[in-house]
Amino acid sequence: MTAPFGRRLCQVSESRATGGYRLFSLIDTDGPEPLPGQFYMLASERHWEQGGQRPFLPRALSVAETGPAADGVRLDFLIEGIGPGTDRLCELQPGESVCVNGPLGNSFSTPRELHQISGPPGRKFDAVQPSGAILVGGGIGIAPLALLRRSFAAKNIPTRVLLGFRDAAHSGGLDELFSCCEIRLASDDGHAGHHGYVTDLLAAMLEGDDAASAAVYSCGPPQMLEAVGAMCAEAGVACELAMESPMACGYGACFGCSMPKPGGGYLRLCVDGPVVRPDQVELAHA
Amino acid sequence: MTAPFGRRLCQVSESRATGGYRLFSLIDTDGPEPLPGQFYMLASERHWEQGGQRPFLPRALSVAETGPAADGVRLDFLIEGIGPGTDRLCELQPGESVCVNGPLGNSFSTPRELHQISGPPGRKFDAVQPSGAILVGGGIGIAPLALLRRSFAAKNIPTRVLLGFRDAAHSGGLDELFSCCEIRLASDDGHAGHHGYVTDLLAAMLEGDDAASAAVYSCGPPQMLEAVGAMCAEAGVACELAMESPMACGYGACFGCSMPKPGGGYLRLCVDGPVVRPDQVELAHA
Amino acid sequence: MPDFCGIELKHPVINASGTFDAIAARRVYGEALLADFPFSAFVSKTITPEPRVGNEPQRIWETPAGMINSIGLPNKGLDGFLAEDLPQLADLPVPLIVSVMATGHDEFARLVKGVGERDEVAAIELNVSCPNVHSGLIVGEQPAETEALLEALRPLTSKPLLVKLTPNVANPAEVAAAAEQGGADAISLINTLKASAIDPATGEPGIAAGHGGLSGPAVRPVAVAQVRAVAAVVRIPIVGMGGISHGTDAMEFIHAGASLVAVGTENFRDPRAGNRVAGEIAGALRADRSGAPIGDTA
Amino acid sequence: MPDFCGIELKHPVINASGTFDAIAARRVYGEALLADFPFSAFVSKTITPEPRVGNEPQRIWETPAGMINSIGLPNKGLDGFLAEDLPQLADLPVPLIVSVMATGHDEFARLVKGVGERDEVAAIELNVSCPNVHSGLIVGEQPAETEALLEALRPLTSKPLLVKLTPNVANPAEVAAAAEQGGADAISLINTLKASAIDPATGEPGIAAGHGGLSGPAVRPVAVAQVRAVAAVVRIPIVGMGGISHGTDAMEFIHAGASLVAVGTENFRDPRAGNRVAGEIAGALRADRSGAPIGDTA
Ligand SMILES: Cc1cc2nc3c(=O)[nH]c(=O)nc-3n(C[C@H](O)[C@H](O)[C@H](O)COP(=O)(O)OP(=O)(O)OC[C@H]3O[C@@H](n4cnc5c(N)ncnc54)[C@H](O)[C@@H]3O)c2cc1C
Ligand SMILES: Cc1cc2nc3c(=O)[nH]c(=O)nc-3n(C[C@H](O)[C@H](O)[C@H](O)COP(=O)(O)OP(=O)(O)OC[C@H]3O[C@@H](n4cnc5c(N)ncnc54)[C@H](O)[C@@H]3O)c2cc1C
Ligand SMILES: Cc1cc2nc3c(=O)[nH]c(=O)nc-3n(C[C@H](O)[C@H](O)[C@H](O)COP(=O)(O)O)c2cc1C
Ligand SMILES: Cc1cc2nc3c(=O)[nH]c(=O)nc-3n(C[C@H](O)[C@H](O)[C@H](O)COP(=O)(O)O)c2cc1C
Ligand code: FES
Ligand code: FES
Repeated sequence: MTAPFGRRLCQVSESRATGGYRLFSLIDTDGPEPLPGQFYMLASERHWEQGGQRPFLPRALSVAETGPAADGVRLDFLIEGIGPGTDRLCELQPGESVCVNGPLGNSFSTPRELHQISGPPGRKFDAVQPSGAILVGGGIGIAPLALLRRSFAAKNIPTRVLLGFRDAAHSGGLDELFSCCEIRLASDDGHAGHHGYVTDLLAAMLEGDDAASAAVYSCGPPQMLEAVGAMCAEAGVACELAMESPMACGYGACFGCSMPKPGGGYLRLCVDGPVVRPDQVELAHA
Repeated sequence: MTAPFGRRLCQVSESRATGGYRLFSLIDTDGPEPLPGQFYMLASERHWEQGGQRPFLPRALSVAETGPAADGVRLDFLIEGIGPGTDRLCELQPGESVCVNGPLGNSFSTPRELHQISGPPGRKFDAVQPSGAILVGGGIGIAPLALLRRSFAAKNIPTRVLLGFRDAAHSGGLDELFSCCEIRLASDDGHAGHHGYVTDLLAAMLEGDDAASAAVYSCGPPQMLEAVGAMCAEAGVACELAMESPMACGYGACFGCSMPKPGGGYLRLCVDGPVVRPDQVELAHA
Repeated sequence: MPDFCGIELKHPVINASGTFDAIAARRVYGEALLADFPFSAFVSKTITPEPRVGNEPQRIWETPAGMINSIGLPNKGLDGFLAEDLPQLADLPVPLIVSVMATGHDEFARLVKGVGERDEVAAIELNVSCPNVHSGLIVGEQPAETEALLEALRPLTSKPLLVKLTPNVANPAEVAAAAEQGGADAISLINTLKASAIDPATGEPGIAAGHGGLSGPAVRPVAVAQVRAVAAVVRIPIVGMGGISHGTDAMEFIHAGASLVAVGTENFRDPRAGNRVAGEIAGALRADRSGAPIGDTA
Repeated sequence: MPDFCGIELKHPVINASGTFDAIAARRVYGEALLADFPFSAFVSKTITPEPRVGNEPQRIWETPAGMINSIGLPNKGLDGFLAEDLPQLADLPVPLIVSVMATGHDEFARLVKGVGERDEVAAIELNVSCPNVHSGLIVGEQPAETEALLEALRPLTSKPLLVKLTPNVANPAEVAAAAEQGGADAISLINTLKASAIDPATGEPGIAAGHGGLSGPAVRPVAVAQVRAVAAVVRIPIVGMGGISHGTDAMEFIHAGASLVAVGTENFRDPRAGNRVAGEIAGALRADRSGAPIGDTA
C-alpha cells in the first residue's frame, strides 16, 4: 500500500481538549486507511506559510485512531503544543483545511511477525508461540498505541497496555483513545495508578512466566524508549519502538531524520521507521 | 499632538463588507483622536508574523472615520484587499487584536490655512475669503475624505463632495461613510452618477465663478491625483492631496516612502505627508 | 518544450540536488510517482568518489521562511551509485543529471569519467562548494580554481557539464564567467548560504556540525540577485534556484535570466511541488503573453 | 550594565544604523521617546562627506520574513550633520555612535576627524561596504584594504572605532581579524545581504536600483553564522545584528559571541522593539541563570 502522491487538503471534522493535549480529526477522502505506527506530515492550509516566522515545514504526527467516515477515512491525531507548529495545529477549528502528506513510514509488526524477524537462532523467544503483546506508552507517545491496540484486538492478539503520565495535566487522550480496554497506569506524581515510571510496571511484567514469549511495543520520550529497549534486550523479549527525529519531509527526501545505526551509518527514520527494533538503532544517541 | 510611543494592541469591534471593500473598526484605548488625513500602521496580532511568507511589515491605512467609544476612540478603516497584507486585514474578525502604531503623518489644512500657505503674492486666490472646500475622491481614496468632510461640517466650512468609482464592485464605503451628505458621483462604467471620471465633475466645478476661492482636497489613484493637481494649478486653485508610497515604518525610520520634490531631493511621505500640496512633489513620478 | 544544452525537456522545472530522493519516493508513493513525475529532469543527490554516511544529527533546523541543513552528502560512492542507484534512476521518465563532488582534479575526473560514460546519464552537475585538498581553497570561491577544474574535466566527457555555484562569495558572476571560460555548458545557482542557529534550550548550535546551509524562501532575494548578476556576464544557460515555492517565485528567476528553475526545499513541504510550479509558470506565461511583453524565457 | 569599549550602557541593545531616525521619531512621538528611549546607545544613519539625496524610489520591497532596501544613504553630509543633526542627537539620553562612510582614506579621515573631535560623540562606526575610489575594490570585501583603512584612521581619534562588516564575502572572519589588527575597537555585523526581487506586475526588479540589501529574520541564520565565525578569531567586542525581532533571537547572537546586539528592521514593525528586546533578554538571562549555565554574556 502506498500513499497518494502529493499533498492533499483534508477538512478538520473535530478538535477538542483532552488532559493537556488536543485531539483532532481529519476527513481524508483520498488516502487509504493507515496502519498502526504510520504518520502524516501536516500543515494548516491557512496561516502556516504566510507571515514572517516559523512554522515553515510541515509537522509529523502519528495517527492515533482511524475509521470509516461518510466520505473517506477519519484520521485522529493526539497532539501536544510544544512549539510553533504543534501550537498552530492545536488551534485547528472544525471546517479548516489541513495539507496532508501520508500515510508515511512503516508500521508495527504482529507479535508473530516480530518473533520471526527478531529471533536469531539461540535467542529464547524464537521457538515459542507468542503469548501476546505488551504496549508501553508514555505521555503523547500513547497516540500510535491506541490504533495498535485496536488492530491487535481485531486480530485476537492478547494485549496488555501500560501507560505512564507525568501528571494529570499530561494525561491527554486516555479516556478518548483507551476507553474500552484494560490498562495499567503509572504517573510520576502518583495522581493515577502506580506512583512512578511506567517502566516499573513493565519490569514487573517481564518477570512473569510468559514474558519471554511476549512482544513489547513502545512509544514515548527517548529516555523511556531507551529503558524499554534495554529491558527487553536484557530479558530477551522481542520489541518494537516507534521513534521520533527531526523531519522536514517525511518521505526520504531530506535526510534530516537520520538515526545512528549500531554498526555505524544512519537510517532515515521516516522511510526505515518510525517503527524500529532496539537493535536497529543506537538508542543512547537518539 | 503626538502619537503614543510604540505599538499597542487594539480590538476589532466590527468588520463588514461594503461594495467590494471592507470596513472595520478598532477600539483604541490609548491614542488620541486622529486628524483627517492621518494614518496608522496596522498588522494583525495573530497569523501575521508566523509562517514562511509575506506579509512581514505592517500596512498603512488612512483613518476613514472616528468617534468616541465606551473605552477610548473608535477608528474606522476602509480597505481593499489587493495583496497579502490587506487580504489579512480584510479577514479581521470582531474580538481579534491588531498591532497599531499611530496616528501618524500630517493632516489636511482648512481652506483658510491652505490659502495662507499656498498664496504667494500675485496668485489670485490669496486675497479672497475662501468660498469652501471641494473634496475629490476616487475608489478606496474616499477613506480620508469622509473624516475630512465631517470635520469641515463641524467647522461650518461649506463642502462639496465629488466621488468616482470604477464600477459597482468598487464603490465600497459610500453608504457607510457619506450617508448624510450631498455628493456627486461619477463611475467609469456609468452604473451611478456621471458616466466618466470624477475629474470631469471637478473640471466643470472649477469653471464656476467661485472656484478660484475654493480649496480642493483629493485622495485616490496616482493618475487621478496628478490630474487633480494639474487642473488646480492651471486654475490657480489651492489644493491638498493625500498620497501613498511604499511604507515600511510610517514614522520616518526607513526612508522607504520617499517622493521626489520638484527641485530635486526627496521628502518622506510618512512624516512630511501623507497630505502634500501639488507643488511640493513631482506628481508625474509618484 | 525547453531545450537545455541539447536535452529536450517537457517543462522548465527540475529538482535541486539533494532535495528529492526519487528511489525513496517511489517506495513511498509507488508508480504514481512515475506517472506524474514532478520534474522535467532529475538531478541526483551529490555523489562523491567514496561512500559517505553523512553528518551526525541534528542535521536540520527550521528558520524564518527557511531551514538550515548539514546533511553531509551521504551517498554510496561512485561504485555504489553506478551499481545500485543508477539502474533505478534509469527507470525515471525524464533525463538524468548526476551531481558530483570531489576534493581534487583526479578524483573529480574519476567521477566525471565514470558517470559520463553511462548512457543513462544526460548531463553532469559539478558541485564546486568543496575544498581542493591540494590548494586548501574552496574551488567555487575562486574564479581561477573553477576555471582550472573545468579545463581539466571538459575533455573527459561529451556530456553537458553544469557548474553549481556557491553563493557565499562576494562576486558570483566572476566565478560563473570563469566556469564558462573553462568550458561549462550551464551554470546552476544558488547552493545554500552558510548559516547557523542557536537552540534556545541549550545555548549551543541547533545543528550538530555548528553550522550548515540556509535554503527556502528566505534566501530567494539573494538567489535572484545572483542569477541577475550571472546572467549579465555569461551566455550559457542558467538553472535558477533558491526558495522557489510558487510559479510567481519561479518567474522571478526567469525574468532575472534563468532558462530553467529548480525546486528544492519546497519539495519537503509538497512532494508534487515540481509539477505544481510548472503549471503555475505556464499560467503566468500565458497571462504575460496576453498582456505586456516579458523577458525571453527560452 | 554592559561596558562597551569603555562606554557604560544600560542594557545590551542598540539600534542598527539607518533603521531609526531619532530626530523624526521625536517629532512623531514627542518627549515620550526620550523618557522611554529604546536603545542603550544611538547609532546614527551613515553620513558621508558630502550631502546625498538618496536613491530613486522604489526603495523598499517586502520579501519572505524580511525586506530589501536600497535607500542610498541620504544624509546632510558632514557639515550639515554637525550643524543640524548633532545638536538634536546630543539631546538623547544615551551615548551617540556616528556611522560614517567614504570612498577613500582622505575622505574617511575628514569624517573621523570632524566627528571624533565632538564631545557629543561617544564612538564612530566605519561602514566599509563601500568601494575605494582608488583601488576600485569594496573595502570591506578585502582584509588588506580594511586593515590599511584602520591603520590610516586609528591615529586620528581617541574615540572607539567600530567596523561594520559586509556579509557578502566568503570569509568575514578574515576581514574582522584584519580590522582588529588595524586597530579597531569593535566589530559590528552583519550589514545587509545583496538581494533583488522581481515585481510580478512588470517583470522588472521591484527596487528601482535593480538590487538592494536584504534584512530581517530571513537573514538571521546567516548573521549568527558570521558572528560565530568572527567571535572565533577576534578578541575585541562584537555588536551582533541581522533579523533580531525578539529576545530569543538576541540570545542567539549573545550565545554566538556578541557583546551587544542591534535591532534594525524590527524597529519598522515596532518602534519600541529595542526596549522590548532588552527586557526579553533580561528575562532570558534570569531564566538561564536559574537553570543550566550558559556562555559568557559580558
Ligand atoms: C514520526 C513522528 C510522529 C510524531 N507523532 C506525534 C504525535 O502523535 N503527537 C505529537 O504531539 N507529536 C508527535 N511528534 C512530534 C512532533 O512532530 C513535534 O513535536 C513537532 O514537530 C514540534 O514542532 P513545533 O513547531 O511545535 O516545535 P519546535 O519549536 O520545532 O520544537 C520541537 C523541538 O525542536 C527543537 N527546536 C527548537 N527550535 C527549533 C527550530 N528552530 N528548528 C528545529 N527544531 C527546533 C527543540 O529541541 C524543541 O524542543 C511526532 C514526530 C515524529 C517524527
Ligand atoms: C498613507 C497611506 C494610507 C493608505 N490608506 C489606505 C486605505 O485607507 N485603504 C486601503 O485599502 N489602502 C490604503 N493604503 C494602501 C495600502 O497600504 C496598500 O494597499 C497595502 O500596503 C498593500 O499591501 P498588500 O500586502 O495588501 O499588497 P502588496 O502585495 O504589498 O501590493 C501592493 C503593491 O505593492 C507592489 N508589490 C508587489 N509585491 C510586492 C512586494 N513583494 N513587496 C513590496 N511591494 C510589492 C505592487 O506594486 C503591488 O501592486 C494606504 C497607503 C498609504 C501609504
Ligand atoms: C536538505 C538539503 C540537502 C541538499 N543537498 C545538496 C546536495 O547534495 N548537492 C547540492 O548541490 N546541493 C544540495 N542542496 C542545495 C540545494 O540543491 C539548493 O541549491 C538549495 O537548497 C537552494 O534551493 P531551495 O531554497 O529551493 O532549497 C541541498 C539542500 C537541502 C535543503
Ligand atoms: C532601510 C534600511 C536602511 C539601512 N541603512 C544603513 C546605513 O545607513 N548604514 C549602515 O551601516 N547600515 C544600514 N542598514 C543595515 C542595518 O544597519 C543592519 O545592518 C541590517 O539591516 C541587518 O539588521 P536587521 O536585519 O535587524 O535589519 C540599513 C538597513 C535597512 C533595512
Ligand atoms: S524526514 Fe526527510 S528524509 Fe526523513
Ligand atoms: S515609511 Fe519609513 S520613513 Fe516613511
